Amino acid sequence: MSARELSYAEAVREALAQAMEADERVFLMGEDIGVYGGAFQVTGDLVHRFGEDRVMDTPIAELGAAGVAVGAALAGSKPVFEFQFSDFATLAMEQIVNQAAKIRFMLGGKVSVPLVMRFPAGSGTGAAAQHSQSLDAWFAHVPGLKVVQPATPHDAKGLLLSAIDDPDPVMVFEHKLLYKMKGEVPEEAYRVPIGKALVRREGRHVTIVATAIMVHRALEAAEILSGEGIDVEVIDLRTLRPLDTQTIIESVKKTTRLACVYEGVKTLGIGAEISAMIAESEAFDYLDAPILRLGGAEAPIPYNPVLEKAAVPQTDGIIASVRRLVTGRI
Amino acid sequence: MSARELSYAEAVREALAQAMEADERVFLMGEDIGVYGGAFQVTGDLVHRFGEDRVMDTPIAELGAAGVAVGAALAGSKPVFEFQFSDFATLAMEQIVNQAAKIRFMLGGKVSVPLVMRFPAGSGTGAAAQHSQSLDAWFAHVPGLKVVQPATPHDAKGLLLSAIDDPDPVMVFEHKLLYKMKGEVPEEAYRVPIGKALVRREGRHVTIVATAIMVHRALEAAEILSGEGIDVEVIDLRTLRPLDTQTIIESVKKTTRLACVYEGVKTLGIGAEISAMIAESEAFDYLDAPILRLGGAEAPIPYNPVLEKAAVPQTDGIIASVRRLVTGRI
Amino acid sequence: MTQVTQETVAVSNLRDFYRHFDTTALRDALRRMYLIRRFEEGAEEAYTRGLIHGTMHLSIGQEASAVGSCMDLRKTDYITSTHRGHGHCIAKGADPKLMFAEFFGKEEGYCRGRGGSMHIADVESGNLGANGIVGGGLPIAVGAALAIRKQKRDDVAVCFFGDGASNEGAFHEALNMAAIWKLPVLFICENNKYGMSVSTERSMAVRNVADRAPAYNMPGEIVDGNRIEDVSEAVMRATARARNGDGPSLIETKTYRIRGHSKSDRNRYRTKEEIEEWKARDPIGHFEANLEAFGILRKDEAEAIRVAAEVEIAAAVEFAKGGTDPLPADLMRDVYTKGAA
Amino acid sequence: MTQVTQETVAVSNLRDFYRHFDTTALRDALRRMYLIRRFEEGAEEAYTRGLIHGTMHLSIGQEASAVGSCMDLRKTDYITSTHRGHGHCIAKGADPKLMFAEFFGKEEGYCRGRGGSMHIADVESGNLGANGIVGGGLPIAVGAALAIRKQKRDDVAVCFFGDGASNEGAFHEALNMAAIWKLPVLFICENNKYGMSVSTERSMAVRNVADRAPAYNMPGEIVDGNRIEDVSEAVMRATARARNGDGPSLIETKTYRIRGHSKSDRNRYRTKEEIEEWKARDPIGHFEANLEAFGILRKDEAEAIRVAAEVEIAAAVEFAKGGTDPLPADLMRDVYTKGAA
Ligand SMILES: Cc1ncc(C[n+]2csc(CCOP(=O)(O)OP(=O)(O)O)c2C)c(N)n1
Ligand SMILES: Cc1ncc(C[n+]2csc(CCOP(=O)(O)OP(=O)(O)O)c2C)c(N)n1
Ligand SMILES: [Mg+2]
Ligand SMILES: [Mg+2]
Repeated sequence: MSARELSYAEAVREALAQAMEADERVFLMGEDIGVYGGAFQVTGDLVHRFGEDRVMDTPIAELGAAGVAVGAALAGSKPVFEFQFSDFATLAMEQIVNQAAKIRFMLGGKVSVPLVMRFPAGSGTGAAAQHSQSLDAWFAHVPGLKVVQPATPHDAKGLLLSAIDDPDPVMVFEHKLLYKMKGEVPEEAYRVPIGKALVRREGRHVTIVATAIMVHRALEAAEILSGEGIDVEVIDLRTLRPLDTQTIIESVKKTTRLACVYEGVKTLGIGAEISAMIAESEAFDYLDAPILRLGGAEAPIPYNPVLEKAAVPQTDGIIASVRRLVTGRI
Repeated sequence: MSARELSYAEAVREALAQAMEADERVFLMGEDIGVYGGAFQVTGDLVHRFGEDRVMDTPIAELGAAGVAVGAALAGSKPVFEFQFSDFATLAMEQIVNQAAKIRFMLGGKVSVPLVMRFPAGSGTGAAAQHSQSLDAWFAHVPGLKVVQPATPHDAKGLLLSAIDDPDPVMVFEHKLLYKMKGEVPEEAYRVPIGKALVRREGRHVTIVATAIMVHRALEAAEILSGEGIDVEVIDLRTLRPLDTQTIIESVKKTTRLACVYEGVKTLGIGAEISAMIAESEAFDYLDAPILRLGGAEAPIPYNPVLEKAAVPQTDGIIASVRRLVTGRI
Repeated sequence: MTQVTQETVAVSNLRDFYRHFDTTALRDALRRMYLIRRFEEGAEEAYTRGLIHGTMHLSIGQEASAVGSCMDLRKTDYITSTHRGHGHCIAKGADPKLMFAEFFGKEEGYCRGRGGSMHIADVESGNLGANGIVGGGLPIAVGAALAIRKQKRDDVAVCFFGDGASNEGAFHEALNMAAIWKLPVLFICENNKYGMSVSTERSMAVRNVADRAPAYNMPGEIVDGNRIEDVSEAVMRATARARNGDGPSLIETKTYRIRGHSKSDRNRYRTKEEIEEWKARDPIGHFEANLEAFGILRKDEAEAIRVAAEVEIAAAVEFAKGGTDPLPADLMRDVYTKGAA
Repeated sequence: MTQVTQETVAVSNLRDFYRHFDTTALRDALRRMYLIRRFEEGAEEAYTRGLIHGTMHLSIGQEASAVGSCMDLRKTDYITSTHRGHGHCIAKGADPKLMFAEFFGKEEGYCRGRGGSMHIADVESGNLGANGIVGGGLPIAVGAALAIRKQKRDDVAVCFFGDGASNEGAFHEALNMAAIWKLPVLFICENNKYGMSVSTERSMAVRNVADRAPAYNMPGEIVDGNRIEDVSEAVMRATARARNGDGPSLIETKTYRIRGHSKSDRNRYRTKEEIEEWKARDPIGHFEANLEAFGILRKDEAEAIRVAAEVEIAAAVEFAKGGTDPLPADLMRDVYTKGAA
């Protein structure tokens, strides 16, 4: 009996549906998530299954709607909020960072804010600079938030269900180019734990830590490099906050080389943290080469498709850079 | 003849006044910067000297007011915008990041956005979690912005004048605890270049790269450590974007050890970038110890003064950590 | 001293307010007003003597607005408050001891010393918290009201905010959502004429914040915020509407903060005359005089209430001073619910 | 085919609009409307054939609003536009060749291929740009108006935005600032009944966006956005006010986008009947019929204008196809003015 396959978007939808079925406190909010089915058709038909009270279209008012979600969470409901594009979260940082992330702490632990926010992120759709950002690093910089970034349909469902269980605000970054990707997804409401990275491919010569769509590019690169005798270990980070430092440290101690591959702008993107974490850890002594970062260009995402591709790591670039890392000096 | 001393706040005010005198396109916007003189008395009496048209009190509307500044800059004026506390920039990230930072690029270079924004930042005033953040790393992650963080009255004036000259948006982070600090400030309208770090103290054993108030704590620590025979080089980063990689690399090649000291949350704070930059640079081969980061705690800033101090690096902690870095294993 | 208008009316002509609430409730309202006043005076004193850290925003002069708004609320009704929130907190039922303990940064404080004046919350009595962000509580209150509706409760959420906050985008978005979804929320704008140093004349193009209510198809009522009966009656009408499923209301209480905006205020933007004029319209004096005039309270009883408030606040300060200091080792506590990070 | 109301009136009874503009100007307005229509049809075609990348938002059906708003503007007047901005761009004077070049991602494009449909700007003709952020242009237009005033010019800034955008906080903040500072700005809300899939009935508590104008003490005028003369006359009044120092205005043009929101729209939220009804109120047909009825244009002349527009657009597409592709090596160009980074 072959396992069931779903697309990433379908996996997210299934998680939402199962969470809503299991717990009547769970409800969805967002722009055009009702009859339109969401800009990326993630919520799809859920409004027909659960009604408009549980799949709520909001006006175009990101700050206010995010604040409504925070208030509802404080008062005992469990909102799952969809930003139509992660870029629009720039309008709601106040509520996310000053309120949701800090309320529990500021109130001495007297409340919690069980809020989930979903952010379709990343480039590759030709939507240019205001619809293509990868701002996950901002959120990973904020204590009080948890940040996950599933790379497969399986993890998209399992991490989202964990996020909805979680009593604290969890930010879920979904890469737009992954929505149509298919993969095995069990039917039951399983959980993938927040805070655990996954070794997606074992290897001996170099560790790549990648996030989101870069996991797939890293795996492709690893496959090709293996033909050259370079044995790449690929870690799917999955959670950006809290970081699973142990899994990465263990891997680097074994392989002695590290490359971080991520789509966000290179400077202060998540790879900066992984690199710095290793450079101050016990793994430092094991390093046989500088730590490589392949991140997004120091530029807004351009509209032109050739430039757009050039602005974020692609498989070829990963191969060339990792090859140099392993065979180069040192 | 002894050199003239000004406080940091006075130095900022002098820069604003000189810029407004020299260029009638320059004007100030912000909350309570007029007759109130600014929450930290930075603009002081400027409204009386330049009038309400050039020192404009805005309503409490950070997003809109920031957008007004962007529009004015696009249309040929030169706004200098004060956020009352840097925390309130969370309301204006849309205009700063999607508009100001990207407009020139998105429009193919047809315009520029000569906008300066000032952000009183940091903890230590007992104002708790929503008035004490250090979010400079967010801005340093954004291509299209420049980010400076002067640590002395001298640099506060010189960097601000450079920022106002600059055709692109420059974000100026000012630490609230520094406003009353006195220092030598020449009377003429001199510039401190954006993009240049400064070696504030030369040393042979270890490099500390510090920002804002941490520069002073690092210098204090260096002084005490020198009594123990540990010779510390202290670099005042001054500009967070673009990074002066050369100055830091040269220093680390000389000292072979690096500590980054900053007030922002440790994870993905500016020290993560400095560490990662060194770990991937030619200086990597020179390193004799892991790269140390001393950053803010992974928590919101607490109200209680003892906890508040514990949440960010203090001189004692810098001394202990750097001593361990220099004398420890390796 | 405070001048008040003496109102002498036949009991049969008494306003609703004085008939709706029994003597105990009315006395308790006066007691709370005194508690707020003394609380803030005590806080100011402690601050001046360097015992309190940070800054604070006093609502002296605005007590009728806070108490009048909360008098008829249930424990299960929510409020969201502001940086100027001590009054709302006491009005909704908080214990001044635990508030002072918070000011002193003690573990016994409402926020275990982590929040301070700008974040005091008393969740058990329905206060979801002060807020350091102007306008921050507006959408949060709407969200609480949404949760109320989802949970099929007939409670309400009351959102306090200032005239200055009404210029924030959050105001617009929050009121619009409350209106389209017909949520049980009351927007109570305490218009004290200034947002920090900027007067409403300079920050709004309309005279009243309530003039903005029609943009949300919402009733917008203006009341004298220094008269507890005016405030309370308007709030009761709005609460009834909300509990009845008829949606949100905006109430603007015209009032005044006698003190400066905060401890950094040099009072450069308003005249001494204006301040004196408002001092003469003291909300406590007004209420007390009415209670006496209507035979609800004798002068000596009022005096006893005042003294009791003073004693309670003095004791609260002592309690707070004796509280437990948080340990630096506990810094990371409560960043996350399970201690995970 | 499109039905239009024939208006037969004596020339002496002609509306202001037809007397204010000379024949050349009126013909040019019709020409621009055709250009917009054909531009968008051409873009749609290119998109469907996979020649264009990304997404696009078509304003077919809204041409009268764009052209009517810009007819009387100067080059030095600014506009800020939206994601649905092709019409505004052409109306303000852009060259379709350079717009198509932008769509094709070419160096010859208005943004050198970096911006695409959602960021087209034509700064030389005063168009400060489309915007991918709903409401993003609102405060920017206010800022441009502020700069105009600072520079003592008598120009105006015209801000286009949608009904959906009027629910953003940026709307509230921008209109309030424009009003308190009496800036020369026109807020033109193109109310096409939907913000993506959400109707104004579901997203606002008032019937009209213009009903929000009183909250800013600003005139709020509603016009038939499919009748160029109605739009233009209202805009001329507002422009005169603005140039005269009398402050901002809000104009709501009731109109309709015939196409879906964008290329991802499955049209699940509106009826075929509604769409047909609006198709029958075609703004181009209406204008053309009037020009003929009033003896300003003959049928064959109109036909010639239409054909010329088609020819121009076809040539523009060819021009764009032949444009220069940006080099990946130029990725970092124009992140900063001086190339510093
Ligand atoms: C978003 C934000 N902007 C600015 C401030 C600084 N600030 C604190 S209170 C205040 C004035 C608020 O005015 P109003 O809403 O009228 O309340 P009031 O202080 O008069 O009670 C300002 C500007 C803030 N805390 N948050
Ligand atoms: C801040 C923001 N939120 C959401 C979106 C996604 N979005 C693009 S257009 C649109 C609808 C806008 O509606 P309206 O303002 O009425 O303009 P229209 O599309 O009808 O011309 C939405 C939701 C966006 N681009 N920006
Ligand atoms: Mg006020
Ligand atoms: Mg619309």
